[in-house]
Amino acid sequence: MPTPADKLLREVPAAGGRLPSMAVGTNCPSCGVGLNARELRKQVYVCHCGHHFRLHAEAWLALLADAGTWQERWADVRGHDLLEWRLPKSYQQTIDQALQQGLNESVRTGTAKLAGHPLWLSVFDFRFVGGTLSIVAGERLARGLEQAAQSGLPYLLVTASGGARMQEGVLALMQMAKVNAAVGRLHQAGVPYFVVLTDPTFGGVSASLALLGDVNLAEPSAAIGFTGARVIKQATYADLPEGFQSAAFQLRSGQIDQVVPRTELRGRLARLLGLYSDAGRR
Amino acid sequence: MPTPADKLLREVPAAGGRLPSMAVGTNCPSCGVGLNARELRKQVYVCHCGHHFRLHAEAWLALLADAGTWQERWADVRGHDLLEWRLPKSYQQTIDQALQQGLNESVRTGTAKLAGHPLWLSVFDFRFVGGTLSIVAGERLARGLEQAAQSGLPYLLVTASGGARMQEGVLALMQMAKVNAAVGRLHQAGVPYFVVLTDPTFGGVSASLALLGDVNLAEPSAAIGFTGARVIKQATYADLPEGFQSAAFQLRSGQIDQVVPRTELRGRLARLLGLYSDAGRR
Amino acid sequence: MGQPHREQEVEERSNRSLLSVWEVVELARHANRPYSLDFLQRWAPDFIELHGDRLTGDDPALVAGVGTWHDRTVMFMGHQKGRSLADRVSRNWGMMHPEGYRKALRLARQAVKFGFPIVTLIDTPGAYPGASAEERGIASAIGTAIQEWFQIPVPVVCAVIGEGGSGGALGLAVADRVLMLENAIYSVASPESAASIVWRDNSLKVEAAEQLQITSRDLIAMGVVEEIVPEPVGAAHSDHNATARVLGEAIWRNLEPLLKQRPGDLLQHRYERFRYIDSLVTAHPEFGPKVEPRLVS
Amino acid sequence: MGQPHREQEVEERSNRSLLSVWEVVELARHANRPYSLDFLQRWAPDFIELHGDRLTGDDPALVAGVGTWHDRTVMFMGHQKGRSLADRVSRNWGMMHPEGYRKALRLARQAVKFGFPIVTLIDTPGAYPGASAEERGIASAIGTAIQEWFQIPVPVVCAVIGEGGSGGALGLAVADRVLMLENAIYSVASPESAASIVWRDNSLKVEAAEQLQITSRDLIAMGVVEEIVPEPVGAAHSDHNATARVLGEAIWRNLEPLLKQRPGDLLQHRYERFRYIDSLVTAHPEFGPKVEPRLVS
Ligand SMILES: [Zn+2]
Ligand SMILES: [Zn+2]
Repeated sequence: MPTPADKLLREVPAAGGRLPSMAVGTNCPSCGVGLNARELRKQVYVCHCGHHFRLHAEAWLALLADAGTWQERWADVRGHDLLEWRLPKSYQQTIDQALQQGLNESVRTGTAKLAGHPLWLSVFDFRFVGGTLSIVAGERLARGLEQAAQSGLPYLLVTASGGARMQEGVLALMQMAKVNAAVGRLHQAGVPYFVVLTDPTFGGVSASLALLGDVNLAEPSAAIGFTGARVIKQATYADLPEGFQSAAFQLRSGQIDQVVPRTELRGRLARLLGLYSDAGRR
Repeated sequence: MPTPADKLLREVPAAGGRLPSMAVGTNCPSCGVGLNARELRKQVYVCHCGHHFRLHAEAWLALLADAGTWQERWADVRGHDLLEWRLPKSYQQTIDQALQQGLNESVRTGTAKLAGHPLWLSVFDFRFVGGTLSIVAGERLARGLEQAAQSGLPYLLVTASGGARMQEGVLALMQMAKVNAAVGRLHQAGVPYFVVLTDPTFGGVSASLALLGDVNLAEPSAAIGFTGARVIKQATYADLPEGFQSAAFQLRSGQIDQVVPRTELRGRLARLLGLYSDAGRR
Repeated sequence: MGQPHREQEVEERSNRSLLSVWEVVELARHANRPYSLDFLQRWAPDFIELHGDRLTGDDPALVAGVGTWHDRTVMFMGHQKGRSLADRVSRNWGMMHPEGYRKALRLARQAVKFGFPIVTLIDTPGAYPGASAEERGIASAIGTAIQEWFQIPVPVVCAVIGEGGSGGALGLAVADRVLMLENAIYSVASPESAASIVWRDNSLKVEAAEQLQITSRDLIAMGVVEEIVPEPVGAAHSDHNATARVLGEAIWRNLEPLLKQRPGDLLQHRYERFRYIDSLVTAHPEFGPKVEPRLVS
Repeated sequence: MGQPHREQEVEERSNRSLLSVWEVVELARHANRPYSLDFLQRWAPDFIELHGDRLTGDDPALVAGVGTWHDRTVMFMGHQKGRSLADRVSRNWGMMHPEGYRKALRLARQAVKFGFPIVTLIDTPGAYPGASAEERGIASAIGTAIQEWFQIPVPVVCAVIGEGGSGGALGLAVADRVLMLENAIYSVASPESAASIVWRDNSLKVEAAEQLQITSRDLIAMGVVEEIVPEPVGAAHSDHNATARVLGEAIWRNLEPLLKQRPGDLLQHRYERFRYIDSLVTAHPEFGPKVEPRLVS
């Protein structure tokens, strides 16, 4: 049922900045159609068939932040190999390689504007050890949440994560407590907290701050859950139904407010920011 | 698994006062065994087979209140026929007849001691128009709850009700709000609130104050639910499983804390009162 | 045959208060009567629906979300019936499961966080009378909701727009002001249920409806609602726009002064509103629907 | 054959800290290791178990209730494994569903209402990794629990008594003090899960256990737990009474000073405890389990 609001949505430009080019292969994994890279970028990496390609951190920042407004914070907080992790690969080597590729940990945090609304923005980057929650990620999130609680600026989080980072052991687990404590303070301070769940969001991230938003939105092709389907099948020998842990499944399960196609996401967020954070209207 | 606590339980006398005799027929409806009225009374109206006969208000007061401690309040609050209800029977006539039989509305409220612990005590009486929630019942409950909130004495409620009283129309419905508002104040005042659910507890009583206890206990043979099984079958043509809306069902559904045989009830309540209300220990 | 004619004739009488109780029930349940979304889309075109109780599910029988209304963000929620058969099924005829009451509470708490006032719309035959609701705790869901609405320190205005049935309605109707559309009904149980409970025969629904005193005129006489909102000529279903306008004006007129009250006062008044809601009973021993209802302008 | 002998030999080494990590894992999972109820029945013989989340269910994998301890009413809760096969099945091997975390929160709020301090016992491989948990919102149940434990203004002391696995453990382990039995483990994921996640091969559990640093000595070195509670000769399973006595003394010794703290201070310290729990990392760049653990008396 299209509402007058849907019209409003379409009037908000789809992307804040110019989306970076991403290598996404030559055919859509869903419909098999050949991909025109330029056109796909214009469509914010959504295929005509509806398939949403995963975006990395820079792409999310370009899509959501108004051009030139992104100001990254705490990019200098760096992880290191606490557990002297060696197998199957040295964790230090993993970190070093990622840094060489220009990746700076699994979470990037800073301030920006979205359709003119100033906010705190954190995005997960699945390329960095599967977007896993690490000490650095937790520290950047907690600092951002604390500053948002103090300043009153809304907090927008974009998730994409396999869970807690094994290579940091129990201290990665502790990040769940650290960030949720900070989310609690954000809520107590009366500051809006919005989450966009993208593919995939699991484990220590879904079970910490990812589902605690005042409004939780999810991309249509996002898989969201606590335990991954592969592990569930291994542990319980269960046949999982079609669509298990899909965004639609989580909508039915009461965990998210709306499933929003990426093409409408910026507009939906702009409206939410207007509704929840315009000081004048309260 | 019998715990040392079970031993403690048995040491608390089963009944405070002397239970009145009740006419309960000559055979147990569950096992069919012939009943010895005197023995049955000694067993607090629990058959050897486990069947719990419904108790009326005076029996509950005798069972729970220490002998001579029951002080009824607001017995003079009386209902009348607001809606000029005629069919199938004049409501005024129903009220008059019940009063003539010595029944004083569906809820009796007052103060008492249980194993030495002073408390507020309200008991439903299923004999009075099916224990239905009426303006008088609501008024007695709300007054008692308010006084308990003020004085800090724990509140113990024993339910047995078919729901809200049809013959008082929407004002009976409003009693649900009235009493729940008062329960909320009891909780906010930090006062213990215990509920014993007995057979049957339904509709406007289960959906108001009956399941809001800090601790909800249920008798083993209590049927507890919102909509009665007969109406559910009528409305949905569903086959209801064995044990649907039983106390065990509600335990599994997370609504009650324990299913307690009547023979152990007084002891369990005495322990709870000790744990929750002894000022010295806090 | 004759049905359209009769309907037209009912519509004409509806504005002269000459309807039988059962005719009012039929208007309250009219298939074209405006439902919650019909109002919300007119009041707040930027309405964003919010879903889920964050526990176990989302209840399509409750529509809820935020929108701009009178230059403010308002949290709206209401029972939602469906118009097509598919819609009716998916909305479960406006009969809520436990998830609905829990979604309402989640969003009420969210409204508190942000200081949004709340508008609730009542249009349900009752909570869902089925096994799935019982299994997931419908009784305690309603009881908890009723209790917690008294602890939501933002203004809450409720309007009964169609059917207000039983605890299923009350779970969303604990408010600072309760309004009622002229041809809405509000009852301790649907006439069918009441007949089934009292007579064990739900075919006596007409008699039950007459006994129960469920029309807006009955309700205002009892002091249970603050205001009757008149419906347009031909009743609400014949003009959704006009109904939405008049109801919107009435709700806002009631809501606006509440925005200035301190939270503590608001909660105290809400407590007293329900605590003494039956006070007319003591004042008028021969109580009945004899007081003239106050109609809006 | 040789198994009893090996077990005895392990028990002997256990108190000289000469066990391999995997031997510690096996002790933490020993079938005769004391479970939550074994402790509660010894500490508070008048323990009354409380059931249900008041929403949709009761989780037998979490045992919770009130009892008298040191002349006070204390709210106890802990993961509960079963000893017989039937018990294990009914306790779901100590793996909680969403209802368990919601029951814990309900009772934590009740403890706040009455000013009861809270003791939580951790003994779970993790939350239940099955479809029924996902369908009812296990992720948000854990996330919400973790968040809300920071807003429970009464003292909370936690002890890891066996397995502390993943978010399933953490959902019950947000506390002012976290203790650990000597041969308990506490990990971001069970060794099997970690192996499955990192190597996609859960047969590499021994290697994973060694990498993960999950023993009490590792944990205290990282600053994640406050105290290691020594187990009796032959490890906890060989003497439940002695284990319960020593653990009880340690918990009470940690709990007692908290009872004097003001609620606001308590919450602030709890916040800081987790907010800066990784602060040793910055302090010791070559961080590792090199600090000598502090053992009780
Ligand atoms: Zn495609
Ligand atoms: Zn029998």
